[in-house]
Amino acid sequence: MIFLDPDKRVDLATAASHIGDGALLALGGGLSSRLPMALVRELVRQGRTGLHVVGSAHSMDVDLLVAAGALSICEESYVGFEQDLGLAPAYRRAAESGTITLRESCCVTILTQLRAAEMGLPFLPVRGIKGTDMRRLHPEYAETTCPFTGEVLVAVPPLIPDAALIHAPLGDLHGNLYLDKPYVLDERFAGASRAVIATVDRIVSTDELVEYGITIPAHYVQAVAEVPFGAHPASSYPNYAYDRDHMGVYVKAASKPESAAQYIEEWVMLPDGEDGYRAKLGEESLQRLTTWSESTETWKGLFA
Amino acid sequence: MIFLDPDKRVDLATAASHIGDGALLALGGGLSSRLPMALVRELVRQGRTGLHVVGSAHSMDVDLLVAAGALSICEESYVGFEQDLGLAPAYRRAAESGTITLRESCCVTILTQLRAAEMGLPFLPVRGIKGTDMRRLHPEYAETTCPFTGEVLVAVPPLIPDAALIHAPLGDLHGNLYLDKPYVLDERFAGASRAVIATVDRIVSTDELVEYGITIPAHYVQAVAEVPFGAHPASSYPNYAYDRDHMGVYVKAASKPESAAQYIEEWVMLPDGEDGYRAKLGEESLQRLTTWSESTETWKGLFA
Amino acid sequence: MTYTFDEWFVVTLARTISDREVVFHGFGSPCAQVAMHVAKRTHAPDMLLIEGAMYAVNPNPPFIPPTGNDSSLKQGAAYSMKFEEFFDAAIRGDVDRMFLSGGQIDAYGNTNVTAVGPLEKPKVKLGGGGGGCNISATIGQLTLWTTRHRSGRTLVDKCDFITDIGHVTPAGNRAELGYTGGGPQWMVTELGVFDYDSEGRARLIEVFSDVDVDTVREATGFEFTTAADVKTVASPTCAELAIVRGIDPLGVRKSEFDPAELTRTYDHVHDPGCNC
Amino acid sequence: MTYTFDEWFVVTLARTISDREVVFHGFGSPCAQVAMHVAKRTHAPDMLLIEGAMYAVNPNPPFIPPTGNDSSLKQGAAYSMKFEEFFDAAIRGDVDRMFLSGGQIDAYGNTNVTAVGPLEKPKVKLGGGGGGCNISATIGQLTLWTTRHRSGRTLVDKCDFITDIGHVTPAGNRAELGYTGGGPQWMVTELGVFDYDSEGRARLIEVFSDVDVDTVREATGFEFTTAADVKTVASPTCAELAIVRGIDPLGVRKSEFDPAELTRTYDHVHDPGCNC
Repeated sequence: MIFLDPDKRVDLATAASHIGDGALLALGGGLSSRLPMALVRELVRQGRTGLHVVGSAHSMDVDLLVAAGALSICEESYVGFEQDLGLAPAYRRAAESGTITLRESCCVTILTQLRAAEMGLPFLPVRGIKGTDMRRLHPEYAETTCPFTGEVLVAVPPLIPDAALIHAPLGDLHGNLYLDKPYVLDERFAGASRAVIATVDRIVSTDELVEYGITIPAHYVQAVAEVPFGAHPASSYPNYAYDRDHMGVYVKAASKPESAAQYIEEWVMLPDGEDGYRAKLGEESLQRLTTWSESTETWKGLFA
Repeated sequence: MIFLDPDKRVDLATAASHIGDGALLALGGGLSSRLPMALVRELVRQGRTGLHVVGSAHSMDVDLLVAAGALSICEESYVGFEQDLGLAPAYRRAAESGTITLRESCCVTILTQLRAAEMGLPFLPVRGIKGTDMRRLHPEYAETTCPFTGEVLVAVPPLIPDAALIHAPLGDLHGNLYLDKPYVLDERFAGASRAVIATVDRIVSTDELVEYGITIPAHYVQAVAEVPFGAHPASSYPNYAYDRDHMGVYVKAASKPESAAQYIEEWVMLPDGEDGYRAKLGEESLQRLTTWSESTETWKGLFA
Repeated sequence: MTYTFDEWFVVTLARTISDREVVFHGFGSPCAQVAMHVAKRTHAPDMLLIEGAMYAVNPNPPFIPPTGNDSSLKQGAAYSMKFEEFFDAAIRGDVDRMFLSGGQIDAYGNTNVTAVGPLEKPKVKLGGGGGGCNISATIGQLTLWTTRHRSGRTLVDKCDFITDIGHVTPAGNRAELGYTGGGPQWMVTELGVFDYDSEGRARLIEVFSDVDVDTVREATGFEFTTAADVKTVASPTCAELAIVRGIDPLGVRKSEFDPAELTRTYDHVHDPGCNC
Repeated sequence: MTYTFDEWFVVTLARTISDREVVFHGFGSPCAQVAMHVAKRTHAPDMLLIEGAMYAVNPNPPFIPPTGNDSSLKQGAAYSMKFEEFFDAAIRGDVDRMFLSGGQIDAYGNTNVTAVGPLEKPKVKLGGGGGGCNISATIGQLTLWTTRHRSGRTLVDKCDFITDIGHVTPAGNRAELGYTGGGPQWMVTELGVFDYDSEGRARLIEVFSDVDVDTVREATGFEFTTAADVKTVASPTCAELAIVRGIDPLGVRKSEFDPAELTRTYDHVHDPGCNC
């Protein structure tokens, strides 16, 4: 959809209030980069339930939603913490005990479904899938025969998220967003979704934003909230690197239901929300993540 | 296809030599902007015949190929000189006398066919076409039924140009290209075609090019030739505006077969090729087109 | 103060735009192009103006150039769409209005910009439809216009070729074709203004002050009904006229008209509601 | 000079790359990631190196970080692809080689990265396939690898779930499925190296110097043939070792291994052809 209000600035609570229980959400960024963590934490604070998430390879955003009991259906292509921190603890536990519905998908399939939505088409063919077991997870897929070659391909329906949650390093009051590559699926999410709900580390003037370059234009964006370190502990380059230590703290806590609940109590359910979160992390620890550009040694040192 | 040579620089004659008689060519740019005019002129000089061109809305590039007898099939969405200079004279004459095959298409249809090529798919559905007479020009189109909704849509095959002819204001020796918006279909041409054959006004260092931003990466580009004013009389911003006066000279000449032939003799079949072309235009007239950024009055004055 | 017909025509086109619409014009359409900027600067400040062949979003060009993709047309735009970004938006229904013209236009608003005469050997090979064919099916509303109504060859009983979709085609109406766009809403010609009746046929509702209904009927190749009370097209305000002149100092809009139409001149009657 | 097993393993992966190939690794694959940079800096200078989750083209990262999409991984790249740009290239056949691993791998090179045990109630929910499923069908050649062969649970007779395509699946072989990619060409494990026979089954061709064929057989859940002469995997050169250490100073590659494997240490024997 298209949003024409000249000023889209709202606070985080208002931004998150656009998301209802059971919403189909596209999660921006991926792995350790530009995860919409502030929005995820706010949705947990507001007690959202029954969420259905779609996207490519994600980590703590999905796992935290699972740990908080906010998520019902997971349609990401991967959820985990790579080789470094391993499997996603809460996600794994919920999947193995059947408390969430698994609709694991594949990058090209998701991309194709988003393209169908973006192109206004009721289906698109996709190459691959045949020969794998992915259709066991997706009984909704169908088949289509190429009218030119006779080849039978898998057909997929459009995927129209209710909202795309996107964190950007910079934005303006109209909702224009600058992203640093990789954009992952965020541009496609913007075109396919009913709305983009954005957080940005910093709101700047449109002139300054144009200097950086606009990746996602304002007309896709329903609301933009300025939340410094809004992707933490994921990265938001060029502003800050990811906080490997804090990711480790989370993964350790999430390994058991009790300590996961304690993490959420301690780091998410703070009465003063994101201000409290940043205060608890401490100025020094956050500033350290911004020093990546000083030298290779400094950058490397963040991950040692 | 992917081209890995670290140095793709060639002269214009060599660049054009990659195009054979009867080739299916995607023409970069559109209307009065970034037309691959130097390549078009060189193909005429080399006596190419039977060319099949595809693309969106074009003007003098197509008309000159028609006037020179180099073109057999036209699959653009529009050929003309807008309201300002009117219908395309040689194209119109050839179309009305049946000496070229008309396969006029529509932007979304061409885009969809290029996407099929880019996505490695044997067909794609397209919305529209039904109810129009476009299928009279395209008996190759078929139909496909959506397996989810039962809707019958037109199905189109992939369009895989033998080469995309793209003019860029700046490039580097590897073949990376910077384009100023509108990119029109050039990015899609790069992904869908067997090769990109590029001309650039100026070859710069990769570092300088990265400052501008790379629009089309080197691995799509088979050959890049430095040809100053290689889009003339089309524009190549930020370097130069279009030469409305020269477009007018061409359109007038093209209105009759004899004067069209004379234009080609006088402006294209020069023994020293593009050097001769620029010399004939004169330094002063070319430099004038670069003054657009000096003031609104200057810019407007170019078109008065 | 006097004004000329091209100015009135452009203002009339501008008034077919509502505020908060997403609006697009094609290339080679200077009247529609100027009209969009007039609307944006008067009654439709929050429209999303997508500039023709540039796909620039809400630009503020210093002047309208005689070509549709000169860089001047994206000046002041923070963002320009990619080609596919615009066309995808149009197909999925995110564009509310498009301006569309044609060498032939029938009663249902089907248009021909491909060829006059038999396709195999056209009498006139027109330029071609650009992107209109597909997106005429899905864009919210269409404002059709022509500056060649008086020729008698433009508003025809039957298009020799249907390039862009009106309300009803030989293959069926929009609902039967599965199209989500609303089709032609207005048609503005140098003689008057039409809307469309419940059967999708053009109906004359207004004429310009120097035109009568009989003139319109003589120039029109199809039968049409008229509104009970055919009014005179509302005059431009001096604010609108100033904006037309400011945005189009080169008079590019005039290139759409037969020279005779440009001699039509009117006295501006001061409107008390206008703060000129 | 001594070197450790993780270094030898990475160099062995690197040698599966030919010069002038377009090569990709997925995220969470530090061994493949380091291997690609080793190849690019040694025998394959003109390969097109596409950096995993960054889609950066020929970057020159100052170090390999412990996450696959840290910005350090695009340093020195003039260009980074978009997500769709990479995946389109992979599907249409413009990518020559991909590195692929799995929690389970069968004799035909089908891999499971989705779930061990019944899908409805998995014993272990693995992370998921990322993009491998579709593109394993169309990429030119696959280099499979695992660092968990010795566990006995990785190379299995039958995958509990097929996420990525090998040579033959229960639904047919690649030709029958209409897939253009060549499928698995090599499989490198911490015990040895396999190629694939004409029936698409893994065949042991090399073992590491501290491994014998029986050890491999005991750890493998499917029957396999061996080359007539099972050789020892070629040792790394000191140039290759220096590059491994230089590109991966944090030792991120080690995170793929059971700690016991990291204690495997070797003496470097000077090769007269090596200009160390």
